[in-house]
Amino acid sequence: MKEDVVIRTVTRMIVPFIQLFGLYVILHGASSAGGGFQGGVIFASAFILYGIAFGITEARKRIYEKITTVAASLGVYIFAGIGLLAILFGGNFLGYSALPLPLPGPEIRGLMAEFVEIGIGITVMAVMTSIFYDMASKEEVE
Amino acid sequence: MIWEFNFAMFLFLVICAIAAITVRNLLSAVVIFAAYSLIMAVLWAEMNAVDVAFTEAAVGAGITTVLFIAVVSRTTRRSKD
Amino acid sequence: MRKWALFAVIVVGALLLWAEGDIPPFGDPDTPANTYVAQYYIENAYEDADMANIVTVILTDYRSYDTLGEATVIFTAGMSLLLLLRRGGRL
Amino acid sequence: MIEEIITAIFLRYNYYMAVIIMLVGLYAMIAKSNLIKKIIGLNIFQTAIFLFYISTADVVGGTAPILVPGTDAVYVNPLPHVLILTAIVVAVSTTAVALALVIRVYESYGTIEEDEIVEQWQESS
Repeated sequence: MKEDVVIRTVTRMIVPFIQLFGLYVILHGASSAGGGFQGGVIFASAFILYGIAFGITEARKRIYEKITTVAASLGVYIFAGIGLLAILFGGNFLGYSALPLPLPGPEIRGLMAEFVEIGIGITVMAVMTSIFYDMASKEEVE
Repeated sequence: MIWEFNFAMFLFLVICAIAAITVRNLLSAVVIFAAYSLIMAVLWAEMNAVDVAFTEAAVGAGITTVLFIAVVSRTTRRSKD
Repeated sequence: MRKWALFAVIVVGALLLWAEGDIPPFGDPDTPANTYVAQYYIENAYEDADMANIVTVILTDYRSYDTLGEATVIFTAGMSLLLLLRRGGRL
Repeated sequence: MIEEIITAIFLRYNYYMAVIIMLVGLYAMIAKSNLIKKIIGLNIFQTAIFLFYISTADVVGGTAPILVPGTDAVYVNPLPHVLILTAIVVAVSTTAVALALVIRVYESYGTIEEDEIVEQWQESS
Protein backbone atom coordinates (compact mmCIF):
# COMPACT_ATOMS: atom_id res chain seq x y z
CA MET A 1 0.00 0.00 0.00
CA LYS A 2 2.81 2.39 0.86
CA GLU A 3 4.27 2.53 -2.63
CA ASP A 4 1.12 1.97 -4.67
CA VAL A 5 1.52 4.60 -7.38
CA VAL A 6 -1.82 3.96 -9.08
CA ILE A 7 -3.96 4.51 -5.98
CA ARG A 8 -2.10 7.65 -4.95
CA THR A 9 -2.18 9.25 -8.41
CA VAL A 10 -5.84 8.48 -8.99
CA THR A 11 -6.72 9.77 -5.51
CA ARG A 12 -4.83 13.00 -6.09
CA MET A 13 -6.64 13.49 -9.38
CA ILE A 14 -10.14 12.58 -8.24
CA VAL A 15 -10.40 14.35 -4.87
CA PRO A 16 -11.16 17.87 -6.29
CA PHE A 17 -13.90 16.46 -8.48
CA ILE A 18 -15.53 14.67 -5.53
CA GLN A 19 -15.48 17.92 -3.57
CA LEU A 20 -16.95 19.84 -6.50
CA PHE A 21 -19.72 17.26 -6.82
CA GLY A 22 -20.42 17.56 -3.10
CA LEU A 23 -20.79 21.33 -3.38
CA TYR A 24 -23.05 20.87 -6.41
CA VAL A 25 -25.28 18.46 -4.49
CA ILE A 26 -25.54 20.87 -1.53
CA LEU A 27 -26.36 23.94 -3.61
CA HIS A 28 -28.54 22.25 -6.21
CA GLY A 29 -30.78 20.58 -3.64
CA ALA A 30 -33.51 23.14 -4.24
CA SER A 31 -34.38 21.98 -7.73
CA SER A 32 -33.25 18.36 -7.96
CA ALA A 33 -32.46 15.42 -5.74
CA GLY A 34 -29.91 16.34 -3.13
CA GLY A 35 -29.48 18.51 -0.09
CA GLY A 36 -27.22 19.36 2.78
CA PHE A 37 -26.90 15.94 4.27
CA GLN A 38 -26.04 14.06 1.08
CA GLY A 39 -23.64 16.76 -0.08
CA GLY A 40 -21.90 16.84 3.28
CA VAL A 41 -21.43 13.08 3.22
CA ILE A 42 -20.00 13.20 -0.31
CA PHE A 43 -17.67 16.04 0.69
CA ALA A 44 -16.49 14.07 3.71
CA SER A 45 -15.93 10.96 1.58
CA ALA A 46 -13.27 12.92 -0.33
CA PHE A 47 -11.28 13.39 2.89
CA ILE A 48 -11.88 9.75 3.85
CA LEU A 49 -10.54 8.62 0.47
CA TYR A 50 -7.48 10.82 0.99
CA GLY A 51 -6.99 9.34 4.46
CA ILE A 52 -7.25 5.78 3.17
CA ALA A 53 -4.79 6.31 0.32
CA PHE A 54 -2.15 8.43 2.09
CA GLY A 55 -2.57 7.48 5.74
CA ILE A 56 -4.28 9.22 8.61
CA THR A 57 -1.28 11.30 9.68
CA GLU A 58 -0.97 12.75 6.18
CA ALA A 59 -4.70 13.54 6.07
CA ARG A 60 -4.50 15.21 9.49
CA LYS A 61 -2.01 17.69 8.01
CA ARG A 62 -4.50 18.68 5.29
CA ILE A 63 -7.60 19.14 7.46
CA TYR A 64 -6.80 19.62 11.13
CA GLU A 65 -8.84 18.06 13.89
CA LYS A 66 -9.24 21.53 15.34
CA ILE A 67 -10.98 22.61 12.14
CA THR A 68 -13.39 19.67 12.15
CA THR A 69 -14.33 20.25 15.79
CA VAL A 70 -14.98 23.94 15.23
CA ALA A 71 -16.82 23.41 11.93
CA ALA A 72 -19.14 20.82 13.50
CA SER A 73 -20.48 23.44 15.89
CA LEU A 74 -20.35 26.20 13.25
CA GLY A 75 -22.96 24.47 11.12
CA VAL A 76 -25.41 24.16 14.00
CA TYR A 77 -24.73 27.80 14.89
CA ILE A 78 -25.58 28.90 11.33
CA PHE A 79 -28.85 26.97 11.44
CA ALA A 80 -29.94 28.14 14.90
CA GLY A 81 -28.64 31.66 14.22
CA ILE A 82 -30.93 32.10 11.23
CA GLY A 83 -33.83 30.92 13.39
CA LEU A 84 -32.97 33.35 16.17
CA LEU A 85 -32.53 36.18 13.64
CA ALA A 86 -36.14 35.60 12.60
CA ILE A 87 -37.24 36.02 16.24
CA LEU A 88 -35.20 39.24 16.45
CA PHE A 89 -37.19 40.74 13.56
CA GLY A 90 -40.54 39.80 15.03
CA GLY A 91 -41.32 36.44 13.45
CA ASN A 92 -41.52 32.92 14.80
CA PHE A 93 -38.48 30.75 15.44
CA LEU A 94 -37.23 29.69 11.98
CA GLY A 95 -39.97 31.76 10.30
CA TYR A 96 -37.76 33.01 7.50
CA SER A 97 -40.21 35.39 5.81
CA ALA A 98 -39.92 37.87 8.71
CA LEU A 99 -36.37 38.80 7.70
CA PRO A 100 -36.19 42.37 6.24
CA LEU A 101 -34.66 41.70 2.83
CA PRO A 102 -35.72 43.60 -0.31
CA LEU A 103 -37.21 40.51 -1.91
CA PRO A 104 -40.71 38.98 -2.14
CA GLY A 105 -41.58 36.55 0.66
CA PRO A 106 -41.16 33.21 -1.14
CA GLU A 107 -37.72 34.17 -2.44
CA ILE A 108 -36.54 35.06 1.09
CA ARG A 109 -37.67 31.63 2.26
CA GLY A 110 -35.88 29.97 -0.63
CA LEU A 111 -32.67 31.92 0.02
CA MET A 112 -32.67 31.19 3.75
CA ALA A 113 -33.35 27.51 3.05
CA GLU A 114 -30.14 27.48 0.99
CA PHE A 115 -28.20 28.91 3.95
CA VAL A 116 -29.72 26.27 6.22
CA GLU A 117 -28.61 23.57 3.77
CA ILE A 118 -25.08 24.97 3.83
CA GLY A 119 -25.12 24.83 7.65
CA ILE A 120 -26.24 21.19 7.64
CA GLY A 121 -23.60 20.38 5.03
CA ILE A 122 -20.78 21.93 7.12
CA THR A 123 -21.88 20.03 10.24
CA VAL A 124 -22.21 16.68 8.48
CA MET A 125 -18.89 17.06 6.65
CA ALA A 126 -17.02 17.92 9.83
CA VAL A 127 -18.64 15.24 11.98
CA MET A 128 -18.11 12.46 9.42
CA THR A 129 -14.45 13.38 8.97
CA SER A 130 -13.98 13.59 12.73
CA ILE A 131 -15.63 10.18 13.28
CA PHE A 132 -13.37 8.63 10.65
CA TYR A 133 -10.26 10.12 12.27
CA ASP A 134 -11.29 8.87 15.69
CA MET A 135 -12.13 5.35 14.55
CA ALA A 136 -9.31 4.67 12.13
CA SER A 137 -6.37 5.93 14.17
CA LYS A 138 -5.18 3.96 17.14
CA GLU A 139 -4.45 6.14 20.12
CA GLU A 140 -1.63 5.30 22.51
CA VAL A 141 -2.82 5.10 26.09
CA GLU A 142 -0.59 7.14 28.34
CA MET B 1 -44.22 0.01 -8.73
CA ILE B 2 -43.24 -2.84 -11.07
CA TRP B 3 -43.96 -5.89 -8.97
CA GLU B 4 -41.62 -8.28 -10.83
CA PHE B 5 -38.72 -5.92 -10.19
CA ASN B 6 -39.68 -5.54 -6.53
CA PHE B 7 -39.86 -9.30 -6.07
CA ALA B 8 -36.43 -9.85 -7.64
CA MET B 9 -34.88 -7.13 -5.48
CA PHE B 10 -36.62 -8.58 -2.43
CA LEU B 11 -35.07 -12.00 -3.15
CA PHE B 12 -31.61 -10.42 -3.30
CA LEU B 13 -32.34 -8.48 -0.11
CA VAL B 14 -33.31 -11.54 1.91
CA ILE B 15 -30.30 -13.53 0.63
CA CYS B 16 -27.95 -10.64 1.50
CA ALA B 17 -29.49 -10.15 4.95
CA ILE B 18 -29.27 -13.84 5.88
CA ALA B 19 -25.74 -14.11 4.48
CA ALA B 20 -24.61 -10.99 6.35
CA ILE B 21 -25.66 -12.42 9.71
CA THR B 22 -24.55 -16.00 8.98
CA VAL B 23 -21.05 -15.70 7.51
CA ARG B 24 -18.24 -16.13 10.05
CA ASN B 25 -15.66 -13.71 8.67
CA LEU B 26 -16.67 -10.27 9.88
CA LEU B 27 -15.09 -8.46 6.92
CA SER B 28 -17.21 -10.53 4.53
CA ALA B 29 -20.28 -9.76 6.61
CA VAL B 30 -19.58 -6.02 6.34
CA VAL B 31 -19.10 -6.17 2.57
CA ILE B 32 -22.31 -8.19 2.15
CA PHE B 33 -24.08 -5.57 4.26
CA ALA B 34 -22.84 -2.87 1.87
CA ALA B 35 -24.38 -4.81 -1.01
CA TYR B 36 -27.62 -5.03 0.99
CA SER B 37 -27.66 -1.25 1.40
CA LEU B 38 -27.05 -0.68 -2.28
CA ILE B 39 -29.90 -3.03 -3.28
CA MET B 40 -32.14 -1.20 -0.81
CA ALA B 41 -31.19 2.12 -2.46
CA VAL B 42 -32.11 0.73 -5.89
CA LEU B 43 -35.47 -0.43 -4.52
CA TRP B 44 -36.22 3.02 -3.09
CA ALA B 45 -35.23 4.75 -6.32
CA GLU B 46 -37.71 2.51 -8.09
CA MET B 47 -40.39 3.56 -5.59
CA ASN B 48 -39.86 7.26 -6.58
CA ALA B 49 -38.08 8.22 -3.34
CA VAL B 50 -35.04 9.71 -5.07
CA ASP B 51 -33.76 11.76 -2.13
CA VAL B 52 -33.89 8.84 0.26
CA ALA B 53 -32.23 6.55 -2.27
CA PHE B 54 -29.45 9.08 -2.77
CA THR B 55 -28.91 9.35 0.98
CA GLU B 56 -28.90 5.59 1.47
CA ALA B 57 -26.41 5.09 -1.37
CA ALA B 58 -24.11 7.73 0.11
CA VAL B 59 -24.48 6.78 3.77
CA GLY B 60 -25.43 3.12 4.00
CA ALA B 61 -23.14 1.86 1.28
CA GLY B 62 -20.40 4.44 1.82
CA ILE B 63 -19.81 5.89 5.27
CA THR B 64 -21.26 3.01 7.31
CA THR B 65 -19.10 0.48 5.46
CA VAL B 66 -15.98 2.55 6.06
CA LEU B 67 -16.76 2.82 9.77
CA PHE B 68 -17.43 -0.93 10.05
CA ILE B 69 -14.18 -1.78 8.25
CA ALA B 70 -12.26 0.60 10.51
CA VAL B 71 -13.70 -1.11 13.58
CA VAL B 72 -13.07 -4.62 12.22
CA SER B 73 -9.46 -3.73 11.47
CA ARG B 74 -9.03 -2.36 14.99
CA THR B 75 -10.63 -5.31 16.78
CA THR B 76 -10.82 -8.77 15.21
CA ARG B 77 -12.07 -10.51 12.08
CA ARG B 78 -13.03 -13.72 13.83
CA SER B 79 -16.61 -14.45 14.87
CA LYS B 80 -17.88 -17.51 16.70
CA ASP B 81 -21.35 -17.64 15.16
CA MET C 1 -30.74 -19.03 23.65
CA ARG C 2 -31.13 -19.72 19.96
CA LYS C 3 -34.40 -21.60 20.49
CA TRP C 4 -35.87 -18.77 22.54
CA ALA C 5 -34.78 -16.25 19.91
CA LEU C 6 -36.46 -18.27 17.18
CA PHE C 7 -39.61 -18.53 19.32
CA ALA C 8 -39.72 -14.77 19.90
CA VAL C 9 -39.13 -14.06 16.22
CA ILE C 10 -41.92 -16.42 15.18
CA VAL C 11 -44.40 -14.92 17.66
CA VAL C 12 -43.58 -11.34 16.64
CA GLY C 13 -43.69 -12.27 12.97
CA ALA C 14 -47.07 -14.01 13.27
CA LEU C 15 -48.57 -11.03 15.08
CA LEU C 16 -47.22 -8.53 12.54
CA LEU C 17 -48.25 -10.58 9.51
CA TRP C 18 -51.74 -10.99 10.98
CA ALA C 19 -52.05 -7.25 11.62
CA GLU C 20 -50.83 -6.31 8.14
CA GLY C 21 -54.13 -7.46 6.62
CA ASP C 22 -55.81 -4.23 7.74
CA ILE C 23 -53.35 -1.90 6.00
CA PRO C 24 -54.70 -0.25 2.81
CA PRO C 25 -53.38 -1.79 -0.43
CA PHE C 26 -49.93 -0.83 -1.70
CA GLY C 27 -50.06 2.19 -4.02
CA ASP C 28 -53.59 3.32 -3.13
CA PRO C 29 -53.80 7.14 -3.58
CA ASP C 30 -56.78 7.50 -1.19
CA THR C 31 -55.20 6.26 2.02
CA PRO C 32 -55.28 8.56 5.09
CA ALA C 33 -51.51 8.95 4.89
CA ASN C 34 -51.72 10.34 1.37
CA THR C 35 -54.71 12.65 1.63
CA TYR C 36 -54.53 15.23 4.43
CA VAL C 37 -51.36 17.28 4.98
CA ALA C 38 -49.35 15.81 2.11
CA GLN C 39 -51.76 17.25 -0.44
CA TYR C 40 -51.31 20.70 1.10
CA TYR C 41 -47.54 20.38 0.79
CA ILE C 42 -47.71 19.25 -2.84
CA GLU C 43 -50.10 22.04 -3.85
CA ASN C 44 -48.45 24.95 -2.02
CA ALA C 45 -44.73 24.15 -1.91
CA TYR C 46 -43.73 26.05 -5.02
CA GLU C 47 -45.73 29.20 -4.20
CA ASP C 48 -44.58 29.29 -0.57
CA ALA C 49 -40.85 28.76 -0.84
CA ASP C 50 -39.88 29.09 -4.52
CA MET C 51 -38.17 25.68 -4.70
CA ALA C 52 -39.05 22.81 -6.99
CA ASN C 53 -38.00 19.91 -4.77
CA ILE C 54 -40.87 19.35 -2.35
CA VAL C 55 -38.73 17.21 -0.03
CA THR C 56 -36.26 20.08 0.42
CA VAL C 57 -39.08 22.54 1.04
CA ILE C 58 -40.56 20.38 3.80
CA LEU C 59 -37.12 19.61 5.25
CA THR C 60 -35.86 23.19 5.48
CA ASP C 61 -39.01 25.27 5.67
CA TYR C 62 -42.21 23.62 6.90
CA ARG C 63 -40.49 21.24 9.31
CA SER C 64 -37.20 23.01 9.89
CA TYR C 65 -37.44 22.55 13.65
CA ASP C 66 -37.24 18.82 13.02
CA THR C 67 -34.14 19.33 10.89
CA LEU C 68 -32.54 21.41 13.66
CA GLY C 69 -32.99 18.40 15.93
CA GLU C 70 -31.37 16.21 13.26
CA ALA C 71 -28.33 18.49 13.07
CA THR C 72 -28.11 18.46 16.86
CA VAL C 73 -28.24 14.65 16.91
CA ILE C 74 -25.35 14.27 14.50
CA PHE C 75 -23.36 16.95 16.35
CA THR C 76 -23.94 15.06 19.60
CA ALA C 77 -22.79 11.81 17.99
CA GLY C 78 -19.55 13.44 16.88
CA MET C 79 -18.91 14.89 20.32
CA SER C 80 -19.63 11.59 22.09
CA LEU C 81 -17.15 9.80 19.83
CA LEU C 82 -14.64 12.49 20.68
CA LEU C 83 -15.21 11.75 24.37
CA LEU C 84 -15.17 7.96 23.95
CA LEU C 85 -12.15 7.45 21.74
CA ARG C 86 -9.93 10.53 21.91
CA ARG C 87 -8.29 10.51 25.33
CA GLY C 88 -4.97 12.20 24.68
CA GLY C 89 -6.22 15.64 25.63
CA ARG C 90 -6.11 16.95 22.07
CA LEU C 91 -8.95 19.08 20.76
CA MET D 1 -61.00 -18.53 0.11
CA ILE D 2 -57.45 -19.32 -0.95
CA GLU D 3 -57.72 -16.94 -3.89
CA GLU D 4 -58.93 -14.16 -1.61
CA ILE D 5 -55.96 -14.64 0.70
CA ILE D 6 -53.54 -14.67 -2.23
CA THR D 7 -55.10 -11.49 -3.62
CA ALA D 8 -54.90 -9.81 -0.20
CA ILE D 9 -51.23 -10.74 0.11
CA PHE D 10 -50.47 -9.62 -3.43
CA LEU D 11 -52.09 -6.23 -2.85
CA ARG D 12 -49.80 -5.54 0.12
CA TYR D 13 -46.66 -7.39 -0.90
CA ASN D 14 -44.23 -4.59 0.05
CA TYR D 15 -45.44 -4.51 3.64
CA TYR D 16 -44.94 -8.28 3.97
CA MET D 17 -41.45 -7.88 2.49
CA ALA D 18 -40.63 -5.28 5.14
CA VAL D 19 -41.86 -7.57 7.94
CA ILE D 20 -39.78 -10.54 6.74
CA ILE D 21 -36.58 -8.47 6.51
CA MET D 22 -37.32 -6.99 9.93
CA LEU D 23 -37.55 -10.49 11.43
CA VAL D 24 -34.08 -11.33 10.08
CA GLY D 25 -32.69 -8.27 11.85
CA LEU D 26 -34.56 -9.10 15.06
CA TYR D 27 -33.18 -12.64 15.09
CA ALA D 28 -29.64 -11.33 14.61
CA MET D 29 -30.06 -8.88 17.46
CA ILE D 30 -31.30 -11.55 19.89
CA ALA D 31 -29.39 -14.71 18.98
CA LYS D 32 -25.96 -13.61 17.74
CA SER D 33 -23.33 -13.19 20.43
CA ASN D 34 -20.84 -11.19 18.35
CA LEU D 35 -21.31 -7.48 18.96
CA ILE D 36 -20.61 -6.41 15.37
CA LYS D 37 -23.18 -8.95 14.15
CA LYS D 38 -25.64 -7.39 16.57
CA ILE D 39 -24.99 -3.95 15.08
CA ILE D 40 -25.45 -5.30 11.55
CA GLY D 41 -28.76 -6.77 12.73
CA LEU D 42 -29.76 -3.39 14.16
CA ASN D 43 -29.05 -1.77 10.80
CA ILE D 44 -31.09 -4.39 8.94
CA PHE D 45 -33.97 -3.79 11.36
CA GLN D 46 -33.81 -0.04 10.76
CA THR D 47 -33.75 -0.32 6.97
CA ALA D 48 -36.79 -2.63 7.14
CA ILE D 49 -38.72 0.06 9.01
CA PHE D 50 -37.60 2.62 6.43
CA LEU D 51 -38.82 0.32 3.66
CA PHE D 52 -42.22 0.16 5.36
CA TYR D 53 -42.49 3.95 5.51
CA ILE D 54 -41.39 4.46 1.91
CA SER D 55 -43.95 1.86 0.85
CA THR D 56 -46.77 3.86 2.44
CA ALA D 57 -45.72 6.90 0.39
CA ASP D 58 -45.91 5.25 -3.02
CA VAL D 59 -48.85 5.94 -5.35
CA VAL D 60 -49.82 4.09 -8.52
CA GLY D 61 -48.62 6.08 -11.54
CA GLY D 62 -46.89 8.71 -9.41
CA THR D 63 -43.65 10.47 -10.16
CA ALA D 64 -40.84 11.65 -7.90
CA PRO D 65 -41.77 14.71 -5.77
CA ILE D 66 -39.81 17.27 -7.79
CA LEU D 67 -42.25 19.78 -9.23
CA VAL D 68 -42.41 20.58 -12.91
CA PRO D 69 -44.53 23.78 -13.10
CA GLY D 70 -47.25 23.76 -15.71
CA THR D 71 -47.93 20.03 -15.80
CA ASP D 72 -50.51 18.06 -13.85
CA ALA D 73 -48.52 14.97 -12.92
CA VAL D 74 -49.40 12.84 -9.91
CA TYR D 75 -46.71 13.10 -7.23
CA VAL D 76 -45.97 10.55 -4.54
CA ASN D 77 -46.39 11.57 -0.90
CA PRO D 78 -43.26 13.56 0.10
CA LEU D 79 -43.84 13.56 3.87
CA PRO D 80 -42.55 10.01 4.67
CA HIS D 81 -39.47 10.75 2.58
CA VAL D 82 -38.63 13.67 4.86
CA LEU D 83 -39.19 11.63 8.01
CA ILE D 84 -36.98 8.81 6.71
CA LEU D 85 -34.27 11.26 5.61
CA THR D 86 -34.08 12.39 9.23
CA ALA D 87 -34.20 8.80 10.45
CA ILE D 88 -31.23 7.78 8.27
CA VAL D 89 -29.16 10.51 9.93
CA VAL D 90 -30.12 9.20 13.35
CA ALA D 91 -29.33 5.65 12.17
CA VAL D 92 -25.77 6.52 11.13
CA SER D 93 -25.25 8.44 14.38
CA THR D 94 -26.36 5.50 16.53
CA THR D 95 -24.21 3.13 14.45
CA ALA D 96 -21.14 5.30 14.98
CA VAL D 97 -21.65 5.54 18.73
CA ALA D 98 -22.30 1.79 19.00
CA LEU D 99 -19.10 1.02 17.06
CA ALA D 100 -17.12 3.33 19.36
CA LEU D 101 -18.50 1.41 22.33
CA VAL D 102 -17.41 -1.86 20.64
CA ILE D 103 -13.87 -0.49 20.34
CA ARG D 104 -13.83 0.42 24.03
CA VAL D 105 -15.19 -3.03 24.98
CA TYR D 106 -12.43 -4.67 22.95
CA GLU D 107 -9.79 -2.52 24.61
CA SER D 108 -11.09 -3.46 28.06
CA TYR D 109 -11.87 -7.18 27.63
CA GLY D 110 -9.87 -8.30 24.60
CA THR D 111 -12.90 -9.86 22.92
CA ILE D 112 -16.15 -8.87 21.29
CA GLU D 113 -18.09 -12.07 22.01
CA GLU D 114 -20.88 -11.50 24.47
CA ASP D 115 -20.59 -14.81 26.38
CA GLU D 116 -16.82 -14.45 26.85
CA ILE D 117 -17.31 -10.95 28.25
CA VAL D 118 -19.90 -12.32 30.71
CA GLU D 119 -17.49 -15.12 31.74
CA GLN D 120 -14.67 -12.66 32.40
CA TRP D 121 -17.01 -10.47 34.35
CA GLN D 122 -18.17 -13.37 36.52
CA GLU D 123 -14.63 -14.53 37.20
CA SER D 124 -13.50 -11.12 38.36
CA SER D 125 -16.44 -10.55 40.69
